[in-house]
Amino acid sequence: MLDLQVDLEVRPGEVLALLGPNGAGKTTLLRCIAGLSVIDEGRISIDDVAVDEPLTGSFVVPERRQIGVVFQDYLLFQHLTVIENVAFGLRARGMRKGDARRVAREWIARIGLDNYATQLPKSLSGGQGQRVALARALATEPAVLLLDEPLAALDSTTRADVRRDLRRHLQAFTGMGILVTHDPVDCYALADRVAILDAGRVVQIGTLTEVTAHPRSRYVADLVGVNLVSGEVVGSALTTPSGVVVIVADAAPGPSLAVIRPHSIGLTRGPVVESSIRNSWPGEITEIDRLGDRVRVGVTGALTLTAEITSAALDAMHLQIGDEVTATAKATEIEVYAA
Amino acid sequence: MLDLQVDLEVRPGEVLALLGPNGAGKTTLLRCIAGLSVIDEGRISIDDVAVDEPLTGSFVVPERRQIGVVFQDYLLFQHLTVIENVAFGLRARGMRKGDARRVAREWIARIGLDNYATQLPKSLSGGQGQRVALARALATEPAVLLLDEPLAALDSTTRADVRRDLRRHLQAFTGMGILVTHDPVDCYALADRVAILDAGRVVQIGTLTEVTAHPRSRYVADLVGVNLVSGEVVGSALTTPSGVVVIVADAAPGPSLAVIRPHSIGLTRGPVVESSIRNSWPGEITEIDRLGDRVRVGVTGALTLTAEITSAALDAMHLQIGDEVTATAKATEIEVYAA
Amino acid sequence: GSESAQPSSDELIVFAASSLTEAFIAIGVEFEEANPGTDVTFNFLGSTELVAQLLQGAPAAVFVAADDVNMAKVLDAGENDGEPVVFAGNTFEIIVEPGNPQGIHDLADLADQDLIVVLCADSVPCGRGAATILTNAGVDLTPKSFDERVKGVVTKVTSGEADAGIVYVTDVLAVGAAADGVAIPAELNVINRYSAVVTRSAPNSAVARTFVDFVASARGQAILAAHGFLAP
Amino acid sequence: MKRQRGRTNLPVPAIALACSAIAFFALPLIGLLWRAPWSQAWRYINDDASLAALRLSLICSLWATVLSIVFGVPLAWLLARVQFRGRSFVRALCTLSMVLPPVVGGVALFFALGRRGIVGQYLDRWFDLRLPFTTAGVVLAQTFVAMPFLVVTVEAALRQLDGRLEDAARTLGGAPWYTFRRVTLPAIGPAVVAGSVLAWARALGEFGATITFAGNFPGTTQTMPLAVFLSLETNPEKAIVLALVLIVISFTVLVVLRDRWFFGRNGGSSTALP
Amino acid sequence: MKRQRGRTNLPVPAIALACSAIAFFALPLIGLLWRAPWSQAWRYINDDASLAALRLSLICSLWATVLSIVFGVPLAWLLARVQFRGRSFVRALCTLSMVLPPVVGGVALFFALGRRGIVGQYLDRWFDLRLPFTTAGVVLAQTFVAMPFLVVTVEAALRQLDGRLEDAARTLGGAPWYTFRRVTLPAIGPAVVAGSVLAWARALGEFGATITFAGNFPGTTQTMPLAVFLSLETNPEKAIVLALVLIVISFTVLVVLRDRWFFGRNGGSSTALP
Ligand SMILES: Nc1ncnc2c1ncn2[C@@H]1O[C@H](COP(=O)(O)OP(=O)(O)OP(=O)(O)O)[C@@H](O)[C@H]1O
Ligand SMILES: Nc1ncnc2c1ncn2[C@@H]1O[C@H](COP(=O)(O)OP(=O)(O)OP(=O)(O)O)[C@@H](O)[C@H]1O
Ligand SMILES: [Mg+2]
Ligand SMILES: [Mg+2]
Repeated sequence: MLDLQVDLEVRPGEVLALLGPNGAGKTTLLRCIAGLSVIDEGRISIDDVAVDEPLTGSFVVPERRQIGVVFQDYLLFQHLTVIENVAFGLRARGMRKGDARRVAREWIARIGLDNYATQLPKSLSGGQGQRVALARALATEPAVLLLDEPLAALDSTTRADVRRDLRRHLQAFTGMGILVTHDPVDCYALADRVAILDAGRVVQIGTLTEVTAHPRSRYVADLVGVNLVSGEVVGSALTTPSGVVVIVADAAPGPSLAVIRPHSIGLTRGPVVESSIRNSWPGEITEIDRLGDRVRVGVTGALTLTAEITSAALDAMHLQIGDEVTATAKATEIEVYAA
Repeated sequence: MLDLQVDLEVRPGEVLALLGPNGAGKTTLLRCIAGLSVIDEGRISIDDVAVDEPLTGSFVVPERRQIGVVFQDYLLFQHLTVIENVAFGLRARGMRKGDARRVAREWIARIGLDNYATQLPKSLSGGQGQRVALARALATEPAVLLLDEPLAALDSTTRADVRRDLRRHLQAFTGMGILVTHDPVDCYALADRVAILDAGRVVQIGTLTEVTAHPRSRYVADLVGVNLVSGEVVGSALTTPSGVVVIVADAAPGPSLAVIRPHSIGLTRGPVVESSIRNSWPGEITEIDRLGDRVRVGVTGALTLTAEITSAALDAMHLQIGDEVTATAKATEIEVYAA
Repeated sequence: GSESAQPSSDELIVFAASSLTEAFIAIGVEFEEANPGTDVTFNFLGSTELVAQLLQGAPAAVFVAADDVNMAKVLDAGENDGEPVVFAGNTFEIIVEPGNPQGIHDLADLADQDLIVVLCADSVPCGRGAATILTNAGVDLTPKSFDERVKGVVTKVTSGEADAGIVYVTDVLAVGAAADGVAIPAELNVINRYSAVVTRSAPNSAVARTFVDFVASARGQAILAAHGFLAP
Repeated sequence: MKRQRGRTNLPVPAIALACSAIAFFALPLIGLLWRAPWSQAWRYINDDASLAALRLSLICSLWATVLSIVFGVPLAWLLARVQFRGRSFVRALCTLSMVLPPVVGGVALFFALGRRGIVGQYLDRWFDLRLPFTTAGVVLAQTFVAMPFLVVTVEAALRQLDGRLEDAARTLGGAPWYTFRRVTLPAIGPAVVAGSVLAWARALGEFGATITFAGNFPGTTQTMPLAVFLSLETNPEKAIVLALVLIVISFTVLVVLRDRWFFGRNGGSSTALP
Repeated sequence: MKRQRGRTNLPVPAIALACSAIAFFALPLIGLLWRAPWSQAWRYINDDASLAALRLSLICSLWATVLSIVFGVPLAWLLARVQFRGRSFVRALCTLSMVLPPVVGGVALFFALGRRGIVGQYLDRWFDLRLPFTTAGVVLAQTFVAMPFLVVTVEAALRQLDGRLEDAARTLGGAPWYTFRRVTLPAIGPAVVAGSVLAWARALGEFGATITFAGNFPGTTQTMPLAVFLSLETNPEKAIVLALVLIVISFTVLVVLRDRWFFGRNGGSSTALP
């Protein structure tokens, strides 16, 4: 189904965040690294040992790869109690029962499920299940950690706690980590680099700052919450394929991407008559998201933009969904870079 | 296991967001409303019809309740294709096959999975599966919608799109909606009121503004990203159980809660010598989360606080995890209300 | 499909002991030729099973037993119409593998500990016969198995698993070259009596009686003799 | 997803055990083939009585399978999903006919449904319906011994199934019967097929109960196993040929119902999440 | 979670079908109980030969069950998880003994393992090992007819299982054998138990193959069904009593292995997510 072509390198001690739209192939990539799916060509190596290389026929089975995987849907063993689930990897690697239970109990304490140690997974809530899956993968202290949305089902308090624990764990450990997440906060907190996967291809890779500063896809722009416009720069104007013109300051000519941050976009009712602001795009308000004292307003016209204004401004202007407004942005606040 | 005691009312056309820590009983509550679990006492009624009332022995079976449920782990029918999954409810309610498929196909287009219509669920990614589950529940246009973390596995772009669709749907429809989520953005966008559930009890309920303005639990405070301190107010000082004193402006005496917003907390290196700022708490930096151009800094001392400063400030001060700092806050910026 | 085995007027159902199979199939063919319009259907089973079925109301017109014990059960139950007719006898032989590789020549040879001997169980006629013969001969042997059917003994010998057994002469004859027989002296041997009776529930007792008479007739006797049966 | 390189997954000792088991089943078949009188085979098969027995066997075993499914699947459902007093007792009751020596099973059927049986006497008196010694009797005897195999297999599958899938169907408006038909049954498909195969095979090979309860009448109650058994008494070579015919037929049916049909279109892991 | 109010879930027609099935199994048992000579019962049971047969039956059927599990589970695993040419053929081969009339099965075993059999002649010549007419022969004959029931049941369960659970175990360092033992086996527990019960019951009731291949000698090869059958010829009342003993024993075993044991400690929905 999926044609996955990826060239990635994760250095020891480094954590790579893997982001991308649903169905991009993130889970599939993790499965290949874990040895649960087999690649057709190319090479996967861990610590310079080829664990899967069709050309030479070398293949290391999953249980020899020293990996820990947190699966997107947890895959807890339903017939084992929570503590037995967590101790499973230790026992499988030959640890004595008593020792394994002791280590498992520590992990269970760390994820805050002491009361559930002897329960079966089916009596856990979704979030509790995810925490158990995490503890189970971490307990074996693997050389490579593959985490598929490990914090998705956790409530905000627990998520912060578990994230902190996870960071401590990842920092202490010399292996490699690959973390699939849809939450930029996780990337900030846990990852050294970020790779953006789309339709089986890596479309962007770099440090988080690099990637978020210069998003190359709508996905990343949405993720960091900025507006992305792509087009051709001629002189000081970027023209989109649909013909919208964005005036920019000092840009090299050629196909380019422009980032417009929501808080550098202003909204006014009716057309802008005279202003030092060079860009103005009329449109209709399609969305109003209040986030505390700030509000994100979606404006759809020739461009689809998100502006961030204060609640006070919104209320003062009595803006509502459906209202006609003009979005404005100073040319100097638009960042342009080659596509 | 769980002792769930809840008194909630959702008006027609209203959407209630249900929030709470993992294991609070959110899923269990939805199961009771759907008729999949049975209550021991009390009453559940839909449109004034008691659907579950042990006292009178009345019980309406799930298939007569006109409900739509999105389950936390989707529960797609693995032997049916995507389109058959979505059409299932329509067929079950007696719609002819051709019609059901037509409606289902529209829904599949809306969730952007046209290419997957004739695939089996096992060939979907996690996020795609969740979208199918959502479409399946919505397709029957039920009178009551129960959504258990319906957007958790979606990527950011899709999430925004689906959320917008969902809002349109919820606004158009006259039934009741209950939405479990861990994401405040969902609450802002979709819910009229919010109920906070903890350990089977409703600890707070009201409009989103009410609840976020005056959080009554650490969970809510974390959710909206503010610091919450509880203690006893005497004069103009709130004293926590551990003896920390927070100077506040005009507060009624008695047990109280104080909210300190992160951006009203400043950080300085070393002790604060002379200042108009009345509160200063020394502590150690335990966390630094960059979020675009703002940074959230966790400071742990006698109080555990999160401050929000600009990246520029952080870089200028060369703050790092482990540094000793003093967190300061003006008394006038601390909001106090009775516990 | 629930077609019934309840007979039509010209159909004659005969319950016969299975050792009679070949002989009675031949008799049946001749009987049908001699009585145009009749249609003989056989139910060949062990006598005991036949009795059990008969007592449960199985639609038999004629019952043919391989021994007196089973015939007595039917008479005791009053399922008969008229007296049984004894029409044949059968004696025993030692059945051995083709060519008699173990060199078994009399009953005493069977007592050899290294031989694998199988007999019928005491509960079936051939077992009772064998026990009597061995007592008569004063031979004391421990067989490997007591089969519930005489054919079980035959199968074990013809497949080479057993070296010898005691079975009816007719059984040895029936398997042809697959086994050889060693005769048992008449003074030690036992004769088993075959008898036939018309049942009380026979729908057309006249035809049934004609069949019994045909079996006892010279032609019937000739066919039986050709299959190794003794005259009554 | 792609090739199977490096993914056999089975440890060597397990493969060794499995292969021994296969050999154990193959050897007797080879033995039969080896001893079969090939020159005579066609003559033995192409014989009115044999063909009639074959036809009857196929029809009766098919009916017995259908009855087993129609009655057995609801029974399995009851045992798996409804908590009631004496459930273990009922479950044990329904495996009864497996431990009963078939002949005793036939006798027990007489006691129940025979002319003098508990129920049979009324069937006889009121409806003029007699089951022993009829083709219907063959079907009943086969059903009696075959159905437990389906019940036990299907019950195990129902217990292995995540009941919340049925919950999901009910919230979508699926009445119990609709839910059962469209969700439960397809999900346990492999087990229903397996159970049906077991029941069919058991019915096809049924001997003792049939001969006791239904008798051995060519054309109406003489099924293939009876024909084989009786040939064994008179003509062992013919018995081998007929047994091989029985084997070939069941082989054909089972091999033709290949994996795809046999185990549903998703061919495995049917309770997986995406 | 709590009471079962309003949650029977089964539609009435299904319950009606299930109850008819129960009645169908109950009636013959009631018939046997009704005709049983209660005054004589104890005397018939407390008889050396009967007790020996009972003991032998239990021992042999237990051994046959153990062998079926040891060889049958790996075989089921192979059939369910390894894609190889001729898999359908092998599967059909392993259901062979179900369709074979048991007596023919016994003869086929002769051809394979008898003194002149394909393999048996070498066992005899090289190891002085003879299987016919021995207790081991009884066990073999029972295993031959009983194992397919386990194989088919377990294979169906393996196909219903989410293979990704095994994936999870392997990433945790579980070698195939460890994974199988600690993850696969417990997850398909209900089916293995069900299959074992089927196999055990079939072995316990085995008659035709046993008497043909192993013969009938009190103390070494005369199992309970053989004793029952032989009594049926001479003393039908005793046969009924002995059959009832067989029934009571299997009943006891099945009822004592109540739901909890029977279907693992999670008692159902074992592939559910939390
Ligand atoms: N077993 C399968 N058979 C066929 N196609 C599959 C299978 N599993 C996944 N796919 C396809 O492969 C693609 C990538 O799936 P994958 O699960 O890797 O996505 P993902 O990036 O993890 O998405 P998500 O964020 O939604 O979890 C999807 O288009 C999916 O439809
Ligand atoms: N089948 C069950 N048996 C016993 N206890 C259960 C069962 N299901 C849930 N529980 C318990 O009930 C409590 C509430 O679970 P529930 O699934 O309702 O939580 P939740 O609020 O949905 O949490 P989450 O956000 O993690 O999904 C939990 O403590 C859980 O352990
Ligand atoms: Mg995924
Ligand atoms: Mg939940």
